[in-house]
Amino acid sequence: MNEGLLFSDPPQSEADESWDGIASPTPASGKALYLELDGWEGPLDLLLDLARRQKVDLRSISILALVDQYLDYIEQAGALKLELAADYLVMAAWLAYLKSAMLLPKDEQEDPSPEELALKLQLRLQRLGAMRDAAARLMGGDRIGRDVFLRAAPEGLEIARKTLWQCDQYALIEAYGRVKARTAPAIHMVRERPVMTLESALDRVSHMLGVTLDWMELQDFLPPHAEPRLRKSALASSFVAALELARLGKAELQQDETFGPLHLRRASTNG
Amino acid sequence: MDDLARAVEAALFAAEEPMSADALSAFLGDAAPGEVRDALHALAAHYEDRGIRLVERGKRWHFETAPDLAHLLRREKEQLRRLSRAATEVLAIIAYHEPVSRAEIESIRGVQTSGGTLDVLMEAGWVKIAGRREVPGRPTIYATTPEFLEHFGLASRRDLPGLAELRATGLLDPVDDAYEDLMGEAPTETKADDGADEPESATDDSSLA
Amino acid sequence: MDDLARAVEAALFAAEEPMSADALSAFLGDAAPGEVRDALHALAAHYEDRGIRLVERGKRWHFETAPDLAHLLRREKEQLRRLSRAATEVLAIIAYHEPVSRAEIESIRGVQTSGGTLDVLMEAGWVKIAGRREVPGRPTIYATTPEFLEHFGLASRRDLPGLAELRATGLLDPVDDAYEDLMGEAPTETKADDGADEPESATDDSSLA
Repeated sequence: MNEGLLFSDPPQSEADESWDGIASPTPASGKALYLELDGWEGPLDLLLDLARRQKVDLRSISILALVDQYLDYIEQAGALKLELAADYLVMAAWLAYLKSAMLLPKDEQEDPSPEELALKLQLRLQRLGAMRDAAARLMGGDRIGRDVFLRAAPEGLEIARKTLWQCDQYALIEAYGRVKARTAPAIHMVRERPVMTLESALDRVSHMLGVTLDWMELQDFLPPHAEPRLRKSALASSFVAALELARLGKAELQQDETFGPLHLRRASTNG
Repeated sequence: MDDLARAVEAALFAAEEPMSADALSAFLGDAAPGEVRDALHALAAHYEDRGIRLVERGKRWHFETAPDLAHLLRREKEQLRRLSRAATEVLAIIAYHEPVSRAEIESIRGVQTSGGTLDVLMEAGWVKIAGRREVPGRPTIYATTPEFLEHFGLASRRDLPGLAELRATGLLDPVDDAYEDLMGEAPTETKADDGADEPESATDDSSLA
Repeated sequence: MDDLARAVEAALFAAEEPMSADALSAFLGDAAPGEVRDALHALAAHYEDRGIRLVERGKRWHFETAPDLAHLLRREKEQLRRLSRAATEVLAIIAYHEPVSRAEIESIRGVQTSGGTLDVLMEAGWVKIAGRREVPGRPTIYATTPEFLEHFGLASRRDLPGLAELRATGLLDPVDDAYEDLMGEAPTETKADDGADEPESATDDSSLA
């Protein structure tokens, strides 16, 4: 259907497809109109059009006649090798079923009865017809830009906003304090810290390795009563010293597991 | 002509958008809303037969040219965008049934409504999303806007052409309700309520198509 | 009201620009220019005392709102707004160091100062341009106004607390203790006095930053 083609010219030249036109097609006679299913917004639209052609009140429309017209139309369209949209065929099938049910004796009816189905179809057509008429009347109203016009160049109402700024003494002084505090030169002093240099760690570890042949834990090389910060520094330096001694072939290192204690002893070949 | 009427006249004349009596009274400072309303009605009466009119659309007021002069003014004015028949139908269905879900619109039209149709109507400013219906699936429901009333020259939704008649003849009721009415079954109360709330009824219907 | 007058009224209302009598007569088709002119004058007389008027300007006619209502159509709304942090800082620097140039303000703040900030302070009426400094580039210098003192409840700029007092209230934390020792200055009293008279002191300070 041409749902997607809003605001574009309708595919066919029917004047009533337009914005301002009357909504219900009152087509000229002849087959031309019947050749395009896209002229209808779906099967219900086509049915409504066919119903209106009976030129009777929708309330007294003959559903049976309408069904015949629809089926004829679909058949004709098919004969013309038009591609029939699925929903038209579904509707055709449903109407064919409805027609057969309406022709059958009453006592063989299922529920819902064909009368109910037919009546509901009629009610639907009435509603669609009513909305189509309403749309036409709506479009025919006094519309801005077509029937009535607004002032083209209004002066506009101006609301000049004047800002009253607010601030107080405390905020002012606090801001100055903030500026001064922020921009005051920051002076950093590094205090002397107890550290064990790599050199002294090398000396200490190699000296202690000379005393015994047994494995010793790295911890044992640290100064026994050092304050925590010195101890950390000593651990780092001693570890590097141990690596250095191992590299020089003066010590052997052993660690049984990841993060396990690191053991150290004098290299046997060097003994 | 009193000062308030002059002020109201000038403000509406200068305004770029329609204004409600309340907005006018706020804008004009100390004017009582009731007095502004009186002034509006007096002005509307004064302009009734002139080349321009003062009209109320959805509680907002604006000046416009008299419709019978359209033929004189139309020529150089920009052409209205053409709206497809599908869009006009959807707009009418929303206006007469609002708030209404897409499934309900489709049930009346018997075809699927592409999102583009609703988008176009929303872009035009005539339709807005009016929330969700509190039923399973929480479908979005649509309604018309004050701009819709303005554009189509309606003072309120009550002025929709033929609305009263459509209501009286039940043509705005769902098919199932109408059917039960016809069959002489008093529609149960839940029906009367649910009609608007049940997308199911819409879905059932559309299975016909 | 005759049809021509109605048409003229509507046409001028809907027109994007003022129109001459000839243009109107052409626009309205077969209207005689003389009749259009008569209609224009009749309309102008009708609108004379209303909220809107029909006026002729350079032979072209247009509607406009009555000039005596201009004050109603242009309303001022006062809006209270708190000064931003940046603006407060700039204001404080001006107050403590005035007169001071923008470069000096920036130097003291340690950040660039947008021109908008000074505009806001001048709009608020707290800061004014106090001339130019007679140095290369002749930069504009800024100072506070009497309104500034009034708004902040100060009898004079000397009422602003000095740096020592600020420090005592903790407003200068965190300031490295070494700062004071290194500088060996008691900034307080000289600040309060000199700030007012000696732009150099501002420059000195800024060299610290």
